[in-house]
Amino acid sequence: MREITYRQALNEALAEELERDPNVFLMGEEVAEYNGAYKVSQGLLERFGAKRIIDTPISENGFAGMGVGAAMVGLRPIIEFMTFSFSFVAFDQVVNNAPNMLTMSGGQFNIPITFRGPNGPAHQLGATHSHATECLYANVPGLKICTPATPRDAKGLLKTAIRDNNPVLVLEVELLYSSKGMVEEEDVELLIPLGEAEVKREGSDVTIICYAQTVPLALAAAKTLENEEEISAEVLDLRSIKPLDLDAILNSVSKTHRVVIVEQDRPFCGVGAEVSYRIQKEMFDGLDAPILRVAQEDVPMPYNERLEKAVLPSAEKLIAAVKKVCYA
Amino acid sequence: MREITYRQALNEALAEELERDPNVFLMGEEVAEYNGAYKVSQGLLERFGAKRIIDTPISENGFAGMGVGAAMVGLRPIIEFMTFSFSFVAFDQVVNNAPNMLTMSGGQFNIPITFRGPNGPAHQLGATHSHATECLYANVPGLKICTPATPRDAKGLLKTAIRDNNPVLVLEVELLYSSKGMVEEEDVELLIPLGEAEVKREGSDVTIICYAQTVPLALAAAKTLENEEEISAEVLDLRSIKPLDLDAILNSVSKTHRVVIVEQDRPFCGVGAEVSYRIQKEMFDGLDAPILRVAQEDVPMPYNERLEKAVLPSAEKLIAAVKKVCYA
Amino acid sequence: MSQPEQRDEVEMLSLMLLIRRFEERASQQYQAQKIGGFCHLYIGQEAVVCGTVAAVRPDDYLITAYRDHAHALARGTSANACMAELFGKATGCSRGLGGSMHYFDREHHMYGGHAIVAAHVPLAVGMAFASKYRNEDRVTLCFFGDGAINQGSFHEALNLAALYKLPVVFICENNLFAMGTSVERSTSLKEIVDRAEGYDIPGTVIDGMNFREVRNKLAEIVSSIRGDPHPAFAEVRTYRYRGHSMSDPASYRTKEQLEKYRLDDPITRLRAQLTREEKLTNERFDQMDKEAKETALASVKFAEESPDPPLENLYDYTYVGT
Amino acid sequence: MSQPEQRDEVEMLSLMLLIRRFEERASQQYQAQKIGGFCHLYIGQEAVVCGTVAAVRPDDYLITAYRDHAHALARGTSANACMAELFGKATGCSRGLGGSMHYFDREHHMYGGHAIVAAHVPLAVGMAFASKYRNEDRVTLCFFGDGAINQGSFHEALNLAALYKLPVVFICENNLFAMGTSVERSTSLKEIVDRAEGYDIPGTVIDGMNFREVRNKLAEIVSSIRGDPHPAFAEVRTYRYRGHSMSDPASYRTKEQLEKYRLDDPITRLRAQLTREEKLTNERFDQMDKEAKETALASVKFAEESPDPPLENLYDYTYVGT
Ligand SMILES: Cc1ncc(C[n+]2csc(CCOP(=O)(O)OP(=O)(O)O)c2C)c(N)n1
Ligand SMILES: Cc1ncc(C[n+]2csc(CCOP(=O)(O)OP(=O)(O)O)c2C)c(N)n1
Ligand SMILES: [Mg+2]
Ligand SMILES: [Mg+2]
Repeated sequence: MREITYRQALNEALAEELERDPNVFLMGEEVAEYNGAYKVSQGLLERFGAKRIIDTPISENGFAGMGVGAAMVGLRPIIEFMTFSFSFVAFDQVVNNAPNMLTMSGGQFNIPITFRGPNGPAHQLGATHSHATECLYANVPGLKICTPATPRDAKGLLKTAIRDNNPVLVLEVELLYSSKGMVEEEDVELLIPLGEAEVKREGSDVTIICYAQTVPLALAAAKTLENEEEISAEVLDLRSIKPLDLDAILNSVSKTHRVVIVEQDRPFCGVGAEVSYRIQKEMFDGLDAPILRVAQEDVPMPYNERLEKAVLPSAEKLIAAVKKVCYA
Repeated sequence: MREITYRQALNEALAEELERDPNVFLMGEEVAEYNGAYKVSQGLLERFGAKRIIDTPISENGFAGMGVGAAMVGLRPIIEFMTFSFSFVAFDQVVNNAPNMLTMSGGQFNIPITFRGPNGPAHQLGATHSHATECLYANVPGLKICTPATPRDAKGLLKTAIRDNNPVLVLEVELLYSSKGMVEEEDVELLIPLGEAEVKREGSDVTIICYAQTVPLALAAAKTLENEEEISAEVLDLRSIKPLDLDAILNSVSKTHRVVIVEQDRPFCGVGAEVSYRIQKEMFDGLDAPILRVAQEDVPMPYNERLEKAVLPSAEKLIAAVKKVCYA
Repeated sequence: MSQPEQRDEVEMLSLMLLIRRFEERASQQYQAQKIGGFCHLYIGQEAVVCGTVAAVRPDDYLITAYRDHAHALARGTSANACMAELFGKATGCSRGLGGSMHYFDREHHMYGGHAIVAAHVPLAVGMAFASKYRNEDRVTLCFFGDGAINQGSFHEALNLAALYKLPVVFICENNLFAMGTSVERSTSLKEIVDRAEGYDIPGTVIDGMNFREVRNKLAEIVSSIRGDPHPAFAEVRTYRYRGHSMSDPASYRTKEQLEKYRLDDPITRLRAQLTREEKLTNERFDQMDKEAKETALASVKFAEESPDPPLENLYDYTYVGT
Repeated sequence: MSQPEQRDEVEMLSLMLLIRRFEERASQQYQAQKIGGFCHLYIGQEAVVCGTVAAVRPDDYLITAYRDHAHALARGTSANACMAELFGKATGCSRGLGGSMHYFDREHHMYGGHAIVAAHVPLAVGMAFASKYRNEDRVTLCFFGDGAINQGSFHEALNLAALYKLPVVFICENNLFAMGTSVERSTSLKEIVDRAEGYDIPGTVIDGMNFREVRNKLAEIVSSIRGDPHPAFAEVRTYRYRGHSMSDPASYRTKEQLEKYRLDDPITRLRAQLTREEKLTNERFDQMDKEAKETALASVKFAEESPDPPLENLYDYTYVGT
């Protein structure tokens, strides 16, 4: 194991899969000559050439669609959205063409495509640039969605996504690009299956369900809860939103009987709503308190830093919710 | 009161609001000379002229954006999507420009726009043309969403939507356009507030929460349940998805202690997930059984009629779910 | 430059007849409510796709919008598979899951059947990208209507194709209307073909009622692309005799206009040319037409007798395994 | 045709100076981390928006993308309100809720400040639609970058504007780059202006480093529109001296290129013209520059001392009452 950044982990995943399969290519705005707006594709143009690392004009709908077309005839495109907030101009390609093709063609055309890029609020980017899209895409049948929170998960999930024969969204976290973590050596083939959650911290009093940005937040809150409240929180990182690892969720909840979901998206019809539906359905008698969620406030994201902070989920809000379910 | 069709009700609402306010105009594909793809705008061109009833090219993103721009400077556009499945090519305009403007401008620009058209699966239109979009748009802060199921609601909600100073989506039901119902006389000003659910049938054993397409389905199921199972089902029509009438929901559930949500959208992060989260949070101890939802199967819509039927929520599925929660 | 084998014109005429008779049957079956959903007929436009397939290789990629029955038939999909698809049967070209608007046939290089206006145009560019990526000399043929050219997808796709010099022919089937909206009410241009200039893409106007002109001009375009990948644009002027879809009475256009185009019917025209040149007798034509009608009728029987897709496979088309 | 009052050139020069000094301060404050989010500077391009506002009425609608500080200042928004917005303060032109990319000022007819590339172009068309709907003779001025012209929104908007003959000027601020992508790598056309032909919209090329040329040509365009509503397209050639945003070292371009444009600086150029014509002394210029610097500096103080938007108003901007 060695310590690398989340950015580096993604970069390795891309490089390894480009190396492994000549049908894999990377396409998006500024991915080649600029080495990526967030430098995730650093060095790839130099290594793999302009045929496989392709800069595009600002035409998300166009190049997302190109990816789907190329996938229909056997290539394995990786499409970078500079942020998933920009995927909205390509929404129809992502939700209609990519995931419907297999059904519409009666099984003749699967679409092995990866859409990736940062997702969710970063820091003071304002209402247009802060969208957390996971719940929107998770609603669409035929898509798979993963949300790595650590360098190891980033590498392992992205590699798996690229090899998957279906459209997969890899929703990265801009604020974590420079974060570090332990990852297997480069000569180890690191593949993390889609649809497997991971207990990032064991605990017995309450289950905190989180993913992406909210994983470090949950871990920090769990520590505080341990120290200050003697509450032992289990932190379960979903890692994939779809497929959802219901078994792992139920395993944890059957131990703790209490749940708080902390999610980076907006609450209304968000990931927390779905997860809570599933839990109450399966474990109605196994819950000792209502499930609570901590999400964004349901308002467009303000630019002001203090207001932005107030909109976002936070360790404080999470701790308050945990106390509520524990002392219910 | 008189009996008119859902289509006629919408047509009256449009005509009355066009008459009332010269700033109101209707724009969309085939709304004018063709009188609407589904004839909802029948006769409006003749009555209000080409200045106010405007045919567009196939450019949803363009004319949805035009609507937002016109709304910024004081007009009150009604934008028709031929179906909301086509709103996906205008997704960015609907979720970024319309609802964010008020926040981004620090309160200077509200957007009094109505987006309307049929939403949800109709009959054998296949995967691209059958999207139920309510949960996607409900996730977006700043939008309001209503889903009329009867001619009366269609008229009253659409009129209110047009007068609202915020972006409102009126999600109509293609399969109900020709359905009939009692509506106040034309000289009565019929306005139904956004955010008010309505008990469409009283009952005491279980609450069936529904909206749009699933209202007639729920009413039919309630009848069968009464007759065949002696189960008295209350049928609560949400009418608006956002704002959600939580009071009405809790009122009913505190009477019945059992809930089934029957929704026309896909399950994952759908309306049912949100509603069930809210209920379990507020009435954890007041529930006698887990909340169940009946939604579409989580697959792209197949064309074949039998398969389509298997994907959609149905009275049979609803009845099975109700029995489950009642005999739990 | 390898020219495609010139396909026999009498054979192509018989293909046009098959398409016409097939759709007449489809129309009848739709009215009898054997067919659901939307159904858009191509009748009147047959020379466009037939002229095109006569000019290209069978393995050139072909993709189109929802008015797609003819494109599948022209590519070689059987009438049986096409009719069964309309009936939603497991034997359909999309196993009954796609319907009229979503025909697919991988074996015959028919890449759909796409129902969101212009959303398949970027797909075509991606397919052309793949050919170039693999150093294949295939050309992608992308059909769409006059109504598609005002969508953002169209614009982005054309710019991308030109920028990357991809081997794709954008074939605009200009039948003068998008539903009830005439071209002059949808498009701020006198001539659609001029829009190609905005991308530095060479454009050609083609008489879409004339099989030979379509074939010859397409052959020229495609052969210029094969050696030297680049996009091209063809505005093919044509006309649909029927309404936009089965439910459209088409009252937005005049009887005179319809009659004018009917007089220019592509089947009648090719027949006359061949007859004049003594390549076709009346007997042969009648025989071909009879066969076309029989094939169409037989396809109805085939569709009727075919099974629905099995209910238990409902979940099999959402994801494939890895 | 009512010509707008010709605005005094010396005054306009001082406006350009204010914009430059304001942004230099903003840049400094960004580096000091007083400003968050993204921040895109307009330095080098000042003549474009200043030449435009000099040619139009104050109540003509103006809308632009995220490189918008200059557009607000040119419209009359105070430096204080602009700087306070960058600081996210309640006194900002968008009350601290918009930030650098989302400047709005209704009073001064500044309609944003839009951060999704090209998504505001349809908005501009809608504003122009409203003018025509109400029989007003306002013209809408819609600014966007060279990178915007390959978005679907741009395309749909231009077609719609031309179709409905709406009074809007599409002003492409061609600074040769969209982030690190040069125009020749993004656009399949030699000259951007030619894209307007694809919509039958008249196009003009303008030297954006020359205030007078911008003003004169815009005045001509706008006056032609006022009497007779129609869209027009202007490709204004300019250059940004700084990187795309504060975090961009701009290593994709040569020093030589930057130097070439710096020599053509719009402020230096207008100053020289006015000096040559004896309308401006060095003393007056220095005085103006001093004032600009002071105003910019004072705006920092104002912003620092201004309050944050109140937390308790967090929910007040999601919906308005009816
Ligand atoms: C994005 C989108 N908007 C609207 C529609 C509805 N619609 C289907 S076909 C059509 C007209 C298309 O006309 P054209 O492109 O000329 O093709 P034609 O029908 O004449 O073959 C419309 C508006 C759609 N399918 N997709
Ligand atoms: C739809 C969309 N895609 C990508 C971006 C990210 N982005 C912001 S500015 C920019 C470059 C725009 O260049 P140009 O239009 O030339 O304007 P300039 O920055 O030169 O003023 C890009 C790619 C965005 N904001 N919106
Ligand atoms: Mg047409
Ligand atoms: Mg630029």
